[in-house]
Amino acid sequence: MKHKLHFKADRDFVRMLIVTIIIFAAMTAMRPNLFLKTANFVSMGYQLPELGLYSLAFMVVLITGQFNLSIVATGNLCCITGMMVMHQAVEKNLTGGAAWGYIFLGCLAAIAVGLVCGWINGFVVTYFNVPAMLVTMSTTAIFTGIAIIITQGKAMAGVPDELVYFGNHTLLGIPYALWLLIAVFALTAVLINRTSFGFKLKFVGSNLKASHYTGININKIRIRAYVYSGLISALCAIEILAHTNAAKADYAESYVGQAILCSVLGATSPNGGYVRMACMALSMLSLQFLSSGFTMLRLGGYFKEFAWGILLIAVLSFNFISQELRRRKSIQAVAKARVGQKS
Amino acid sequence: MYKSFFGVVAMDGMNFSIDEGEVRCLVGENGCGKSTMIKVISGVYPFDEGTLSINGKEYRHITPAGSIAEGIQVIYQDFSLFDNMTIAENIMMYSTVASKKVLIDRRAIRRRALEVLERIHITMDPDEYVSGLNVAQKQMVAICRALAQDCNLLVMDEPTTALTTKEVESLFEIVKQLKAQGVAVVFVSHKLEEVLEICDSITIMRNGKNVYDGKTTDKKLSKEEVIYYMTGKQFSSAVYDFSATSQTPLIEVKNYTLGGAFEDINFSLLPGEIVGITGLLGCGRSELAESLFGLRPADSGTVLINGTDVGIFKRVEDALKHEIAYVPEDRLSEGLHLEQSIADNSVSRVIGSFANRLGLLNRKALSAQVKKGLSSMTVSGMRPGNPVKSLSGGNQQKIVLIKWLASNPKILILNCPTVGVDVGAKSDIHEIVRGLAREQGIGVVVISDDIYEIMQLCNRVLVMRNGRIAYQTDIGDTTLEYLEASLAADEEGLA
Amino acid sequence: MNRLWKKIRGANESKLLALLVVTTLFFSILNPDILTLANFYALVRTASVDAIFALAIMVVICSGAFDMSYAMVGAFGSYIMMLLCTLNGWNLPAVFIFLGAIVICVSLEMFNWALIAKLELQPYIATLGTQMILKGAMLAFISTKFIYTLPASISKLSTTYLHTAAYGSGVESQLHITLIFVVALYVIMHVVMTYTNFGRQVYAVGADPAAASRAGIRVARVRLLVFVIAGILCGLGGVLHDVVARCSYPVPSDLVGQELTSIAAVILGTANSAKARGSVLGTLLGVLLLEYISGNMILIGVPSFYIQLASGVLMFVGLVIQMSNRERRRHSLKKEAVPHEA
Amino acid sequence: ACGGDKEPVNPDDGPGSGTTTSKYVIANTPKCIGIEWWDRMQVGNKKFMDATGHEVYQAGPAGNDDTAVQIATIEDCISSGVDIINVIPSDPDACETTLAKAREAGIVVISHEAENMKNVDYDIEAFVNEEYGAHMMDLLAEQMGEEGGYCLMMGSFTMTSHQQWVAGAVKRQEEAYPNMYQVCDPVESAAGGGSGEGSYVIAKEVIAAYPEVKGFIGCDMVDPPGIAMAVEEAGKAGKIAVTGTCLLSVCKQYLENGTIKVFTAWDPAIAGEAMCALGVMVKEGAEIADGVDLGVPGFEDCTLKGNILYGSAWFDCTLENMDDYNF
Ligand SMILES: Nc1ncnc2c1ncn2[C@@H]1O[C@H](COP(=O)(O)OP(=O)(O)OP(=O)(O)O)[C@@H](O)[C@H]1O
Ligand SMILES: Nc1ncnc2c1ncn2[C@@H]1O[C@H](COP(=O)(O)OP(=O)(O)OP(=O)(O)O)[C@@H](O)[C@H]1O
Ligand SMILES: [Mg+2]
Ligand SMILES: [Mg+2]
Repeated sequence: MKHKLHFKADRDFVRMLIVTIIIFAAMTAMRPNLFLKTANFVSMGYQLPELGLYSLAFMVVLITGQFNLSIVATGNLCCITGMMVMHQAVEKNLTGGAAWGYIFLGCLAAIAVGLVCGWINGFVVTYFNVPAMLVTMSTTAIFTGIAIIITQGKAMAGVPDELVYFGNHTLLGIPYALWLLIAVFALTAVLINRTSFGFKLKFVGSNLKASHYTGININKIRIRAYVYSGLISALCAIEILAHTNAAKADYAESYVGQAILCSVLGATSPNGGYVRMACMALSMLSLQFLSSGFTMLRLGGYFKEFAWGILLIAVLSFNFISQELRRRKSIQAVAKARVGQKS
Repeated sequence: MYKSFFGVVAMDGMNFSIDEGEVRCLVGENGCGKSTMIKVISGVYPFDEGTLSINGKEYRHITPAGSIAEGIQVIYQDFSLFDNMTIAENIMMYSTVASKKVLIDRRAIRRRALEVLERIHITMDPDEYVSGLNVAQKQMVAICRALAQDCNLLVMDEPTTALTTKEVESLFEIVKQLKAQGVAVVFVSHKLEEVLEICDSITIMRNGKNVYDGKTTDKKLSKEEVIYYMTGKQFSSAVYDFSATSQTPLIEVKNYTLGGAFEDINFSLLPGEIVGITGLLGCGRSELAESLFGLRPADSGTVLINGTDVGIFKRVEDALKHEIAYVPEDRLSEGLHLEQSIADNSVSRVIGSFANRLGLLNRKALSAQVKKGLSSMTVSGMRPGNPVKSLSGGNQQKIVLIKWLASNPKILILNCPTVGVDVGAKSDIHEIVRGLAREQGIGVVVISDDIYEIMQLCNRVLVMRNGRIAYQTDIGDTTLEYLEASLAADEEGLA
Repeated sequence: MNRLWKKIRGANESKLLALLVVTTLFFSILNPDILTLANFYALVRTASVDAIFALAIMVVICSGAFDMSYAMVGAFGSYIMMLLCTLNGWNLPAVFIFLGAIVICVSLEMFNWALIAKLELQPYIATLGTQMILKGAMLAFISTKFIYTLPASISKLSTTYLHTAAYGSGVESQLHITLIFVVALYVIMHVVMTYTNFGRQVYAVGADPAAASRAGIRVARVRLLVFVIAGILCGLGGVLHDVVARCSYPVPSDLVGQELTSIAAVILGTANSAKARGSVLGTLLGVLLLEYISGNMILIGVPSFYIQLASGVLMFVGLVIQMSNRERRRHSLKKEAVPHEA
Repeated sequence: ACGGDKEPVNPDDGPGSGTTTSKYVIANTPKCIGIEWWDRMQVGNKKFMDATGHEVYQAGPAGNDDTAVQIATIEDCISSGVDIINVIPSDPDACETTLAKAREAGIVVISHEAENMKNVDYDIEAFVNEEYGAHMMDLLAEQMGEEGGYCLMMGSFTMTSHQQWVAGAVKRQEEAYPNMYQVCDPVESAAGGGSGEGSYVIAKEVIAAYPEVKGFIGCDMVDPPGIAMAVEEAGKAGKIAVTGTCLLSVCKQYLENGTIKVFTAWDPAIAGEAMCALGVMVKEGAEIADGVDLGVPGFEDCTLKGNILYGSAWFDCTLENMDDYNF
């Protein structure tokens, strides 16, 4: 039964795999001596976590059929909170255990802010009947507004070196930040495919009312989706602190669009109810290959944008075209079977 | 004529014809292709092979507009109404489109809509939005819309499932009028009494083919014969006899009131009992059922479970705690996750109990449960991995039942469990429900406007009027005619 | 009469109007200048371009689709025309520039239509793709230059005012010519959407395309026309944006990336998360409300660092008030209302 | 600045392969690309490229600045093994760690508009940022007769260089022009939606809310024309002074009609060229000392303070001398 359960999913996977391989091959072909270098992969390993984490944060909510456009604003607010705590260690010139204490506290503070922001989004979307897109758009303004008031718009810099080390070094050749992404990814995958919460997320996404009538606490599930999204944003914030040693109200704003792109390319249904983690992984990789590849080809950022748009539409149209082909084939098959019967 | 969807053959060599002034009924089990054939005639679906001729003209393709121009009007099973428009706009939509005029005359639309509403004697505010209507009202609007145009052929796909006896009668009145005007009518229904009452001729479908064609004037078919043609099986109707094993009611409500919907409801349900609740449109029985499931908290009253007062259910969780299951009225929007797989749907209720303390699912036990659930009823055309939307109505309803039975409920509330379900599946469902009550001592509440169903299935019946219980009796002490009369009595303002 | 009153009271437009009036009064307590004619002119000037774009997206939303690319489409069309004029030294009359931009925008919107109606892609995502493609193509292949010297006919429009009023302080404010465009377009679209057969069909398609096709409506054609109308409005909006800004940007950041604000205006005017209820009047009120909030922050004395927070909060409050009222009324019986999917 | 200059010069010429000919690959990573200012810098890069044969290319976030994308771009540049990175960070602090990695990889890093950066070989400034702010204040004060209310407009509150200019301007006013005052906190044109339209909307509101305002300083290139338009529409042309950082091509019409009497700027092209020249010098091990000549106009005799190299400051553009500038 299981192999049939994932009939549609496997097609998505194959499609995304082909896309990823084509992009990889194209980039390799154009810049063989650069693209295949270990340094390049390590570099991509440093870049991927932020986009990857934000994409996961977006995806989790998308499964329930809702949007969360405030992922980055939440992340930045977490970043600033974390910074305010951790920076005290730097000001007091603490090192070692004491610094770690502050780092720990800072992380806790960031996570707490992430959870609260997520909860606010979830609460309003769930109880006030305003479209999620607009709620999270206005909370984006609110969170960023708070961040601006706190920082007066300036960048805050200086977390303890102990944390910065993790943002800029590798373990077994893989940046710590990427390990974080891998861990969060794995956790999310388990959550979605192996827990009743994940199951309910999909149910809520595919039919809210029926879920309610089935006794699923839809409000709780939807709020939890946002809270989990906020948590991922907070983890991303910690990664940003470690990576850049700075916090700013408008960091990574353009990642919202990319997170949407990444989620949808990763076969998450924009209408909710369907998600495929393996495709998400491939989608992240292919976007990163494309992005780094373009910089290596010395093509400006706008080519990237152009290529992303084309990729998005091409991959989605591919769905339609293959479905259409299958439909034609099935009609032919039925007709043939009937001809066979008659004779 | 042949038609297939992605390899599912829905029509397989179907022949069908209808003459002027003829009322032809189309019957068949769920999923035998009735709706599909109608949609082919009305141009919604193209057909793969065969011929289609209307008024002597042969069509290879026909568009909905072309079909309407030929004078074919269809009342679709799913109504096809526009939620964002008023009743008047909906009623006049087809003629507005067909008129091809650039500007519309809003006042004329309203006036003509009112005329149509009057013609079938219903009072509705033509300026009300359709989104706020209940199923029965929507059905009436859909009927009005078809009547608003001049047509040669009127196709009604299960128009009576949401209607009460009274409304069905007035519908039949109209059908007779149309017939007198020379309009051909195709009438699809699962209610065989109706079918036999109204039709001149009958076409019985099985698996996309017509297996019987004939005029009722030539040969009077009995109900049993029709069922035989539909299912290929003989059908017997048994009555449920109940003997109490315990005197502690599973659930008892006292002075149960929800403003605007129902008031002062008192009733109890013993283990193994099947209680029917019936009443006319708007009597509040749906609200009562939803309220007992925590969907609409009542304003006041007492709820006793096994003799202990548990207070009014505020949320669904409260009802679930007391092992109450609820099969909703509209399975499509309330009962199922159409895009999700059959297997997943079947365990959606109990998924939580397969999770360990960390929330991780025990996949082996889960797939065992899927197997167990799906093998407990025969669901035809089922592939567990396919989405539920690939099933037909009756089979979908079985999945809803499977979903709820997986949680081993003590109390089962069925809100119109067999709406749009054919006789075969209907008797399957009845058999299952009776079995549950008899063998497992589950208390069942059945809400239905099908009095035959109530008579067959229940041992006790409550009749509701204007939000109150008007009449309560054991099935053995009443007759079908008396029950029908008690509903009608309400209409006439007696009793 | 009774019916009319019921209708007025029930219409969400009246509630939105009330919200607008309350906001205005509240603001005017903080600064009486808010209620001056001059401030109204200022509002007209800043709201007019948004109002036209909001109209474009409203038509699309009514048809059940969605468009995230409209601002980029408008900018694309107008910029190309300005660029052509500048590079070739053409001195075209304004009419031709408008027409040219409309032609470009209509063809771009037809691309959107093809993606949504022919390839059956999810509208939000498909048009997000279009937006990315257009933005990338513009900067990568066409030009990144700002055009500050617009064709003479356009610059003339830029400084054509209908009337001038002054704040109490003597600071002037002009009623810009764009008002005529806005009023004309709103009247036309109101007639089209409410009093024509086509308008009815748009709403029908938006509510349920399958049901619409059963009613004999040619769904694909209606959708195509909807996108053509959106294209026309985008073309006009794009050129008018250049007119009021007195220059043309390849990717104007006050439009591209701000699409959601106009969409919020439409949805505020609809007061219903369920699709396909949009109304022309509601859209106008929605635009005015949002512009009022964001455009008067400094006037009512919000410190500049707090502006983003304050307008975020106000918009949030507006949305919550406007949306939750309606739902409560409709679900008066269902205390624990199951909300619509957005 | 479209088309040609973005094409790869010789795509398969791997980095470092040019050791024999000593041709370096220089990556120029500004705050964002696709707007006038950075296009102008690309002109300087191209000039340098044509003159010396080194390869220079520009990469970064498109259309809007975004630190995250800028950092990702720098990462890519590092891994593609360029020899020199020129960076104009929108957030200097956030770029530090990444630039440290670049330097570890043996890449020469030159920054611009970012004083006090640690992980760069040299920072090159057209001027001291605070002094530039003070200079804008001088220009404004002169036009305002050294008295009255004024308003400072930043591109966005988060732009580091604008923050420094504003700080410098306020400091100069407090010290030198006691009769002047800020009518309100600095405002950001991003709040009005960015681009010139944003500056217009905000300026118009400021004028309406604070009719006593006598002057504006716009930090972002798009600000002065937007403010000028608002001033004209308010009927205050000539009564409210408008100055700030701009490019001639952007505000020419207002210079001609007199709403803007003078604006100040430095040439991004020259800055770009100077960065390239300095980068190559460092790479080749040349000695960088006070008074070093980068061979670029305005940077013939630079002052060195720590690792910051100051050039010969800004230029002021007025109606009279505007023909000297072609950008
Ligand atoms: N759009 C569709 N896509 C795929 N299969 C379909 C579709 N519509 C109908 N079918 C299949 O075609 C068959 C006939 O369906 P149809 O709706 O005509 O049955 P019906 O006789 O009207 O049943 P009911 O009494 O439940 O309304 C069913 O097996 C159904 O699953
Ligand atoms: N949204 C609503 N707002 C106000 N009153 C409502 C609403 N929905 C239902 N009612 C009222 O509640 C009562 C019961 O409604 P309803 O028609 O759903 O009853 P029902 O017993 O479920 O009928 P049926 O099952 O035949 O549809 C009626 O008086 C009706 O007018
Ligand atoms: Mg059917
Ligand atoms: Mg009901």
